[in-house]
Amino acid sequence: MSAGVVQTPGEVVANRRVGAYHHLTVTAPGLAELAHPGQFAAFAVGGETSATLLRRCFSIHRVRPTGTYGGTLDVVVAAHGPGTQWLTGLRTHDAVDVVGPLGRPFPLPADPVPCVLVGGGYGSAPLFWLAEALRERGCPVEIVLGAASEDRLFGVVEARRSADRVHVTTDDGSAGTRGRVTAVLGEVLERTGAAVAYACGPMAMLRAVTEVASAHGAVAQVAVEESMACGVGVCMTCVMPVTGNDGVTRMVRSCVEGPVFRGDRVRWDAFADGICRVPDDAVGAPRAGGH
Amino acid sequence: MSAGVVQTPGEVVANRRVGAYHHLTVTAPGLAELAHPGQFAAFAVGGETSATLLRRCFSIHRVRPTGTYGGTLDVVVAAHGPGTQWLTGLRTHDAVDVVGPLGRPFPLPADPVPCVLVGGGYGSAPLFWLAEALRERGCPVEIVLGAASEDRLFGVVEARRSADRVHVTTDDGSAGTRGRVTAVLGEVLERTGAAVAYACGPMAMLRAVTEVASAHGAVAQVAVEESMACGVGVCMTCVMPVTGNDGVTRMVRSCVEGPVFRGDRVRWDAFADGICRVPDDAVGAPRAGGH
Amino acid sequence: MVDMSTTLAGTVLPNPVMTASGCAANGKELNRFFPVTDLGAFVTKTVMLDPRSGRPTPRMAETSSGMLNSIGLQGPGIDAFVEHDLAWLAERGARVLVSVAGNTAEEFGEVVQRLVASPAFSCVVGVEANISCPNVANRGLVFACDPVSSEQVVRIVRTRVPEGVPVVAKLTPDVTDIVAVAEAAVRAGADGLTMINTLLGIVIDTDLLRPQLAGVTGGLSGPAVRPVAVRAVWQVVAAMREGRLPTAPVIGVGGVRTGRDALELVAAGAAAVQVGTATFNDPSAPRRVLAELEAEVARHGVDRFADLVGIAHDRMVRP
Amino acid sequence: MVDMSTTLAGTVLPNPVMTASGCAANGKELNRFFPVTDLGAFVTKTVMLDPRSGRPTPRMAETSSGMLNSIGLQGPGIDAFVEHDLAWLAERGARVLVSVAGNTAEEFGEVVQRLVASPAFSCVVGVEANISCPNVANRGLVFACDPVSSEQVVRIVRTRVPEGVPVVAKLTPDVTDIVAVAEAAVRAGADGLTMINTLLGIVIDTDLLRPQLAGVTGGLSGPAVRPVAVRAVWQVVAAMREGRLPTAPVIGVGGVRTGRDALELVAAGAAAVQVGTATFNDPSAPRRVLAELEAEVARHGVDRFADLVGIAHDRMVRP
Ligand SMILES: Cc1cc2nc3c(=O)[nH]c(=O)nc-3n(C[C@H](O)[C@H](O)[C@H](O)COP(=O)(O)OP(=O)(O)OC[C@H]3O[C@@H](n4cnc5c(N)ncnc54)[C@H](O)[C@@H]3O)c2cc1C
Ligand SMILES: Cc1cc2nc3c(=O)[nH]c(=O)nc-3n(C[C@H](O)[C@H](O)[C@H](O)COP(=O)(O)OP(=O)(O)OC[C@H]3O[C@@H](n4cnc5c(N)ncnc54)[C@H](O)[C@@H]3O)c2cc1C
Ligand SMILES: Cc1cc2nc3c(=O)[nH]c(=O)nc-3n(C[C@H](O)[C@H](O)[C@H](O)COP(=O)(O)O)c2cc1C
Ligand SMILES: Cc1cc2nc3c(=O)[nH]c(=O)nc-3n(C[C@H](O)[C@H](O)[C@H](O)COP(=O)(O)O)c2cc1C
Ligand code: FES
Ligand code: FES
Repeated sequence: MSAGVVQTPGEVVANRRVGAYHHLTVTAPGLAELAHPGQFAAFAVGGETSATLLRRCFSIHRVRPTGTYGGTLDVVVAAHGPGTQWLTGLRTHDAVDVVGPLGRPFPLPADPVPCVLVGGGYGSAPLFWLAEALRERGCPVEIVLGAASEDRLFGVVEARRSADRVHVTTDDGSAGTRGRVTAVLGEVLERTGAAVAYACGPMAMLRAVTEVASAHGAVAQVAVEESMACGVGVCMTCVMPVTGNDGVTRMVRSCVEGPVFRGDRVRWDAFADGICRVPDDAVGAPRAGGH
Repeated sequence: MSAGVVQTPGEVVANRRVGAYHHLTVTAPGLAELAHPGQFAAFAVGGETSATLLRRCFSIHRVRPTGTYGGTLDVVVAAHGPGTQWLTGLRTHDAVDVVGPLGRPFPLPADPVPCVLVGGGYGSAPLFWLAEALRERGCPVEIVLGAASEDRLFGVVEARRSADRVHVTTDDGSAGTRGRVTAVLGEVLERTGAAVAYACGPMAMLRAVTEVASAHGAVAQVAVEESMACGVGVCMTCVMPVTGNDGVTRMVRSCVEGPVFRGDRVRWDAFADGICRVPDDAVGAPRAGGH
Repeated sequence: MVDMSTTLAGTVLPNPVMTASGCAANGKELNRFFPVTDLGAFVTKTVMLDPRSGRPTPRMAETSSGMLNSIGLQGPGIDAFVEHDLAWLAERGARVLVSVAGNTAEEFGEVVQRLVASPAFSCVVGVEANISCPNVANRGLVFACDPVSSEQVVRIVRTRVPEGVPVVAKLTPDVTDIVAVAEAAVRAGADGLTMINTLLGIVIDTDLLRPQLAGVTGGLSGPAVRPVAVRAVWQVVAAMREGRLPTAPVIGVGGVRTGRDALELVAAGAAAVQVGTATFNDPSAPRRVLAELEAEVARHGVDRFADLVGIAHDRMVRP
Repeated sequence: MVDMSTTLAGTVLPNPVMTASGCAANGKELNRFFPVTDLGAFVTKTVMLDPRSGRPTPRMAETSSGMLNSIGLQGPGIDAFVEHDLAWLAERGARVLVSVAGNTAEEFGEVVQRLVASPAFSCVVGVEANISCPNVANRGLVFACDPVSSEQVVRIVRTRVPEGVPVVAKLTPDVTDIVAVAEAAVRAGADGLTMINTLLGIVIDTDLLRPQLAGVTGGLSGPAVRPVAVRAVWQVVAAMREGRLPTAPVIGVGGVRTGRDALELVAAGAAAVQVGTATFNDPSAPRRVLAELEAEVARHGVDRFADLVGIAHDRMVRP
């Protein structure tokens, strides 16, 4: 909770289309200095007369602590609903309020162990920065990027710069291996003898990465994406069941205790049909006959 | 009700600051051909995620039926609340939805009688166009422009182009005669022998103009500014008590039966304390003991 | 091609989109923007027995994603209404849902009687009893706030409207238990229910430090209230599905601005949808919502609009 | 310099701005954005007797100018709360309004008893009884929907809280007659009232065609509901001014995003104001609203905030 965070009236420096996404650079003085890979930032959307009150959260793709603009932040945004449409429609010099960095970053290994990074769609956005941090510590890094189709892959070129080897998969075979990231992940983990698999992407992918990693004796560190109203820990909308060191499952806030969790601690069994139930053994779970 | 009206997705061609106001030009194909002086247009504000649902109404300052943009509309906007702030913040090429022309225009005299036009603040916006229409019919035209201070006068130069003589008053004396428009109006009516006094501006001014005009045997035609939710006649928020040809007072919609009314038909006695009461003799007025 | 028709208590309408009472006047004004005959039905401004001037102004205040209004049921009275407004709608071939009200239950009956007697009655596809208005006989308490008053009005109206012409009761959300009021209305003979009327609200003018509306309170409408409308429709339809009250079609209203908004009410159980405040933002809104709703139905791959009515009750994930 | 202090049933607070229960967790998170001790009081997340996991997710849906939430009163239970959360707030010197709830009236009493017994109780400037929660003993009907249940809870809570520490009851707007519930609470000993809690709403996911919240219904909050909050405060304060119920201070909550919004509630009669959902938009919102409200008071040329409380009742133009 003591981790530094700033709220800053940012200004759009650049908004570039990249495949199916928009790569936004905004000024965020003070934020860059505090951020670590895996953390996210929350953007207010819609301007002063906006009916969309809630912030939109995005993984931090990059930060530049100094330069012409005195600190900038990059995020990769997929236009989806009204908030992301507004953001991707921003022009240079437009104002956008940013809060960050938020959440817990990817934990870095103490030793220079081999690592595999897995990104699904825009989920790759935080990985290149992470890869650089890992390589600085001497960790060999391979990256697996997957997406539905080629235009939804993000950062293949950047990946090649920041990793020792890059593997690409697409569901439709429009680039790389046809299939899901798990089609290649086992082989990569096996060959590299990776100790950690870092992943960011859709929940189903995170679950699959966790399973494959466990099967290969690697620890999965996954950055989840739960629906968030506040992003700063005050609303309790973003909870999910996670088992603690004490073996007890609690509904924890993914915005402050996550978004990065150890994959084998997440109670994947609770997720089904787009709903996450409260496991019966969770602390404070409803008892038969009501609470 | 058969009068033509269009709803058109306009685009900002220009947004210039003029004194305390913003002079906006937007494309409005089809609207220009239908418009007459005294009518107004209703602008949607705030964009797609807007929490400000209601349109904002503005007197039509000018129309250009053809040209590079295929028909444009000019309005003069005073930044006040969220809607007008949004409008005055628009940049070239921004989109803004416009409905118009709305309401009844200033009635033009059949004969070439002398006319005096009175504008308070941005209320002068529709008058220059009116002046030209009157002069085309051979009416001698003088214009009186009043405002609180010089920066709140609109169109003094334009007035000189479109009228035979222009009189300026300001409350603080920063331009022209110190005082209200009524400080000079009597003399102008007297000298010109005007048959009609056209006026647009704050309610208090319209009332005063009506009184002075009546005293000088001129008919006042006033364009009122009531708070409007729809502008097109469907909500009944914009009503005011007006006496008809039959001598009966009704609560009529100023957006469709106005905004131009004969000043002596408006029940000014009903307006006080920022509220307009229903006169006891109005059709359907609450009877003692409730409706 | 999607079949957009819907059936309201035996009356088949070509499509489920309507205007909302008081948000579309009586047709002439909107007809400048689109043919009002395109709509499933045109809902008229609530008409009472005598002409009414309505309330003093200001009558409106903009609010976040909504507005307050305090019109006070201004209108020409039933006689002038049938002679001018209803006749105009009939001439054009519109299907009309006539909204009526009275200061007392008996006055509702009188209004309906004159309506039924009018030559233009042939265009009337239903009568909407706006029971969300004050009952002079009961300290001005809104009829629909009380199951007993609601029942009284509906019973009288149902008696005076010819069989085969549906009577729908329009409810207020400002109650502790809307299912109880719905039940009273249906048991009294209502063939359908319209939900919701506006929520009671106040806006203070922070410059003058007094209520912005001359009438102090007003009705809150617009997208701001949509979740309340969806909830009201859901609760009443759920109770019908559980057999707690007789089944009757529901007309959803409250905050509809887009086809998706309309679909929310439909999936919650509304067989028809009214577009109110959104019309002030976009005078073509009712027609546009129809087109958008049609596209939504097609997007969901069903052939008939009717297949989506209440679907969210079936698709709901039971924990 | 404006005197921003306000008095709640004998307790003087340096200013009238508070967090809203459940919109600020228990202090640590917001303290990263501004010192929570700057606020008149910090209102904690409603705490119950036992730890509670809350509801399944999705727990939220954005709505026009608002949101729905269905958290289900997730929390650590009163024992952990006083040990960790309240202790932290006490250490920092915050003035704390503790929000409590129970599944039964008796459970409310039990929670309060443990709260009062805790060493950190010294920082408590009041207890807010969140009676807008389901009463297990009464078919899950929300306590505040029923004057009798409301009375029962308030009576027990008032008995167990030491004299001199105010008890305020937090009411739901989802009732036909909020003045009746307010009256029940005040007559049962409530020293003040907080209005309003959320409105019951539903959002349908138009892709999945089912309720967006796993728990189906949720509470509507945010600027969308402000006119309803202002109306509730106005009605209850008007009734107090007319002597229809004993006078007690009102804490206004619902849709406050700016100092002007806060002033609306104040002019309608609120002696203090809570900032809830706006905090999700701007984590500094409670502190910013305080600064803006102070500027508003100064703009109106009065020296004391207290002079504006209820002023709209005096300034209202009587027709
Ligand atoms: C930690 C984190 C990191 C993310 N990183 C990225 C990223 O790098 N690039 C990217 O394109 N998207 C990212 N997302 C998802 C992004 O936040 C949502 O796509 C976006 O909020 C949707 O907003 P909208 O206006 O398009 O949709 P709407 O459906 O209108 O959103 C309505 C509300 O739901 C919330 N919401 C909806 N979907 C999501 C979601 N998937 N996750 C969280 N909140 C949601 C919104 O914040 C908003 O409050 C991330 C989400 C989280 C939680
Ligand atoms: C026929 C007519 C012609 C007008 N011509 C001009 C003009 O040429 N230039 C100009 O600057 N202004 C003009 N106005 C006033 C202008 O419409 C308002 O200033 C504007 O709507 C205020 O919007 P806002 O967002 O600033 O204020 P807000 O107070 O946020 O507006 C809230 C709501 O109240 C309505 N409203 C508030 N004030 C007025 C008002 N005075 N008249 C009508 N509706 C109001 C708005 O339309 C909106 O629906 C005219 C008004 C009318 C009715
Ligand atoms: C200006 C205005 C006037 C209204 N007048 C009536 C009316 O006369 N009769 C009625 O039953 N409802 C009336 N309503 C309520 C609407 O019909 C509708 O129930 C409500 O506004 C909610 O729908 P909306 O959010 O789409 O506007 C009125 C609403 C508005 C905004
Ligand atoms: C996410 C969320 C959680 C809430 N939790 C509680 C709660 O635990 N106890 C309570 O009394 N009110 C709770 N509320 C209601 C708020 O305290 C407040 O009464 C309501 O949201 C209206 O104010 P607002 O519009 O400023 O948010 C909650 C509201 C939200 C949005
Ligand atoms: S998003 Fe609000 S607590 Fe996590
Ligand atoms: S503004 Fe709606 S009727 Fe005139």
